[in-house]
Amino acid sequence: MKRFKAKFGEAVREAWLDRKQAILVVDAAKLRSICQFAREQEKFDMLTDLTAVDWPKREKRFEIVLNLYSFPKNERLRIKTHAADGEMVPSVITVWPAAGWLERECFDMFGIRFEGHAGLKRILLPDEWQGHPLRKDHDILQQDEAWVHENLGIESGQ
Amino acid sequence: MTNLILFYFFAGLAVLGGVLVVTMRNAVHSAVFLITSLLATAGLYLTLNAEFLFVVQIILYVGGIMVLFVFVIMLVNLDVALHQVQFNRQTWVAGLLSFALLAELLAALALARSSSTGMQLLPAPHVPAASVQGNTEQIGTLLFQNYVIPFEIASILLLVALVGAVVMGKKRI
Amino acid sequence: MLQEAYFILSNYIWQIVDGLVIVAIFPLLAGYVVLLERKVMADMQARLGPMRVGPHGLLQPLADAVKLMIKEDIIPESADRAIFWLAPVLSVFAGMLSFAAIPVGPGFLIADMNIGLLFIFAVSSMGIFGIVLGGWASNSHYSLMGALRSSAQLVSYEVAVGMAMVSGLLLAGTLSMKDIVGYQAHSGFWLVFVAPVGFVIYLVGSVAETNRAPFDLPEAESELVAGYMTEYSGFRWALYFLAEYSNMVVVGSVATTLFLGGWLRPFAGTPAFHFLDYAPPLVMLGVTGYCVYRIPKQTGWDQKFIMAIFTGICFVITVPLAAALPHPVAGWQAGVHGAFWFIAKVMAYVYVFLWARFTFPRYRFDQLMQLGWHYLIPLSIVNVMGVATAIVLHREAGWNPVVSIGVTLVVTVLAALWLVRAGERREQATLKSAA
Amino acid sequence: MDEPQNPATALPVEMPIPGADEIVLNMGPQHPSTHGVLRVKLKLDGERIEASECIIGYLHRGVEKIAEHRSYQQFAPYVDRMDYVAAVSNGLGYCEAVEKLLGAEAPPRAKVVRTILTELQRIASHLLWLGTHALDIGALTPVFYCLREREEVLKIFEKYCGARLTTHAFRIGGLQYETYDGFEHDVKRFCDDFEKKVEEYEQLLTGNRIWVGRTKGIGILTGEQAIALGVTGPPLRASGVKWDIRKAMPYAAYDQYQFDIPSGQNGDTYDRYLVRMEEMRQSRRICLQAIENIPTGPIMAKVGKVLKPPPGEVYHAIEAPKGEIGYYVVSDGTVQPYRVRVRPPSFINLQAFDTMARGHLVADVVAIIGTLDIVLGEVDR
Repeated sequence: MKRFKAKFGEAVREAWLDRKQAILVVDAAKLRSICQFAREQEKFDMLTDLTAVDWPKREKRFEIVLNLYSFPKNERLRIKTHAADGEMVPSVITVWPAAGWLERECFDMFGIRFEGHAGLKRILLPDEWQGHPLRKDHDILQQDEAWVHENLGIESGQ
Repeated sequence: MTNLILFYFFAGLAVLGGVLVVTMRNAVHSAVFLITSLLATAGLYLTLNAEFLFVVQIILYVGGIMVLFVFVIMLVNLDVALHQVQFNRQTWVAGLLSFALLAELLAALALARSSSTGMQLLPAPHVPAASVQGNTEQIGTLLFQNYVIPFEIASILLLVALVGAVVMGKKRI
Repeated sequence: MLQEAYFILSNYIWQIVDGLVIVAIFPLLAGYVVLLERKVMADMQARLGPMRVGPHGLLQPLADAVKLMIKEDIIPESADRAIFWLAPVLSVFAGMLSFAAIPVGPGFLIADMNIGLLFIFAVSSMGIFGIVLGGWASNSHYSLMGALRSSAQLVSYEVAVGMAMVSGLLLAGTLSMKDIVGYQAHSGFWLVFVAPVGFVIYLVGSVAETNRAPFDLPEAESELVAGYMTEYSGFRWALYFLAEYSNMVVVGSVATTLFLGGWLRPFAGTPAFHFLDYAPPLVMLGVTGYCVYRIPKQTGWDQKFIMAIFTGICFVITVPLAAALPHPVAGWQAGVHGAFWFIAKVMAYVYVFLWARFTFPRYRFDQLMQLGWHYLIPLSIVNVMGVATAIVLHREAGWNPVVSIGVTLVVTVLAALWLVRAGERREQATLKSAA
Repeated sequence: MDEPQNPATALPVEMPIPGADEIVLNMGPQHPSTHGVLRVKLKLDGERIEASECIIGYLHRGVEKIAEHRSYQQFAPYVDRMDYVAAVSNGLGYCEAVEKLLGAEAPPRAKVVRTILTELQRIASHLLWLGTHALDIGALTPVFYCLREREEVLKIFEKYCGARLTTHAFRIGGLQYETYDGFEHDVKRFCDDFEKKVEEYEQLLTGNRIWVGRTKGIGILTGEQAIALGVTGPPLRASGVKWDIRKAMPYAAYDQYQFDIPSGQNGDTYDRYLVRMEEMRQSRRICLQAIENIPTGPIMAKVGKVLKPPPGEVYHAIEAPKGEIGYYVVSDGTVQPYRVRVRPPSFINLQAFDTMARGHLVADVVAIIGTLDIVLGEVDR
């Protein structure tokens, strides 16, 4: 963790341990180079998971969370970065191909756009669907009624 | 009597099938009528008591060659063929050629009719039809004893053609 | 004209009746082969199989038939209607027509053609069109791929199957089904003992010819949904099914006639085994007895009644078999006994099909083609040459038949082993290049 | 580590209008061997696959959204419905994640019972995989043998908690139910019989020439590719990476037992098959060790009726039958989780499909889908 701080200085905003888990918060602009460093120098060779959390009250509402795992060190690392609504986040697909579907899911559920991801389209929901269901301001009963009506021929899916 | 009815039935079927082969737009339909025509021809062999020829006609032409035909036709994009002009416009040449063919056939028939005079273009078979038994063996004897060299030459020719087709058709190895 | 018609009728009346009987009875028989298959499958998979319709599912085929007949008849919108309609009919036609030349017993055959075997071969080769045209007419990718696979597969395996038949034919020296059996009766040996390699090739090739597992690629349900039958339903689908099962019985019959001695009893020429003549009635009596034993165990009077009817049918079959006993080698008695042995052999052959189906995984298409072209066809050619050599050695050079057959058999088996070795080497090479 | 040959394998494939000898084949969503409602779009040259794209989401139910509107305990049954053939493993992962968040730990007895049930679940899941995989490749019989043994496992579950499939066997903090009388006996009898049963499956398939021909060299995934694509579970181990969370980061009671991690070399379908077969044997071994000595004591830690974890977040992963199932739980100090993220092994393993399928034949697609052992309930959540 200290090595990250030393290498990237200001770009690593915070670093702490929560319940024995290493967490880094980094600057979105430097995300790709930090990930590159993590994979090549620090041997975090597997991207276990990539997801996001929505905090609507914060200035930058989306928190993108990358869970990494290192086979040689048998260690996990969490890298976080923040993005406002509509802001582009650099894609890590060139670092870990595994990010392909995970970033698509993030886009599908939160509407976060990843820069450098060539096929960023919806993955779980239909392509024409409106709305991003995992945002906090998206109600649990809310759905794209126009789509349901048009494609399924029913008034509501509920 | 029965033979006559059967002959006209099969002959008519063969001609009808042949006409439909060239007039159908859809290539698969054409193939189906070609099969019909070939089967009718096989039926004609049967009326002549040539059982072996009948069976070989079915196995080779219907069961073998036509399957490959249909196989290839299915792979071709039929929609293109459906929108193309089916007949070309050289009516005059076609008419002339068919007239020549007709004249030739008529002449041959006329000559054959007068065969009793001794001038035989098409000598009638002298084997009484009913006595032909086991003509499979006869064909075998003919092919493998009397005509063994032409037969083998034809086989080798086919083999060469086969190898050539494979070599030419092979896209990659 | 009228006289002529009368002449035809009086001459061919038995053939027509025979034909009608076969057309009427055969679908039922095929239904019971399906039941047999399901029961055998259940037995191999530790379960019971159909048990609901009738005692032990004995009426299941009838229920299935009724269900299929009254199902909605669907023709896909973009299908080629005429050919979609024609294809299954063609399949069934080819399957049924083959029965004309199959000698079930000494007197039980519709047409004794002197080209019988070739006739069956020719007619069944026409059955391909039912599959190919049906697959094309459905206008669906799965159907088309099934049809393509099917035509390629059948054309490839027809060569091997034909060659395997030739090895038997060379020995018998005739194409007439009746005379082939006659030859085996005369020589005292079933041809399977003289040309075993040919029989094995025929067995494998016939499984492929009938599209049965492990060669059921044209209808491989886990890959192509149902292959050429994907778009078919109801009665048309039933026709395809009928064709498949009739083809199974046809290849079984051909194998029985050509290699397994047709209607002959095992050890037909050996007086010491004459007691085997008592087997058919005894077996049927045993089946009847078992049915009687099962009657009281059925639940409900209707089930008991159906079981009783089946008992009756078994008994009715037993009676002529028993009545034929005094002279089981002549006249109608021979026909009855012959039919029993013939059907028993065909069923044994079909059982091998089922056995293979429930044991083996499915081949992949390229592997199937490889098996056909790299192993079966070369081997079948070697086998034909071997058998021909054996015949020449015995008949022209006067060798002992056992020695001449043994020598050529050894050569053929060596060739087979060499083929397998070469194949393995090729496989290793491809695996290496892949890795 | 090398850059994987095709870093963009997981991207959707551009499918232009097919040329003369190319067709685009749609497999699914209604297809006998896509194991649910997976749709695979294949671009074919003859029967050879040039490109493929998986289209998923037909079973999407918004599990993660539901989690934000349920309390911690209320959400636990929902995780069973993701990988519905391995519900016990899903439940274990979730319960342990929340326990970690609370700072609580299940008592030793609960841990051992959890281990036994999870290993039985692994056997059941692998059995279902084996049956359907064999069925895909055309072997009709193994599936019935497999379901016969799976039935025994489900019977044990039913006796333990009343449910067979979606068990909800564990609670946050331990177990709801004490084991029933004869639990040890049932498990032991199952394990004793199971040895012979695995032999039986192997007899049917392992040496079978057709089976070997259909699976060897098919869908090769090298170790580097597997890691880069995030593939976990048996597919990763079959590619030669000897990694198992049960050994690497032990949870429940796994640190007390002896077992081996099977691994393959070629990373092909056949190796994945062998790895799973060996895993079933190892699971049986763990069960037999665990059943010998179940500690006595309480089965529930003191966690209270209302769970209010302190604010914070936790990522906890366990080795489910299909791979690493991870739960990333964020708490804001209320009774409802702020965010629950599930890392679904099937979803991420399925991503490797395109890499594995290219250049193979249509018939191999079903073998590859089968060997990935995906459950669409988990892929789509």
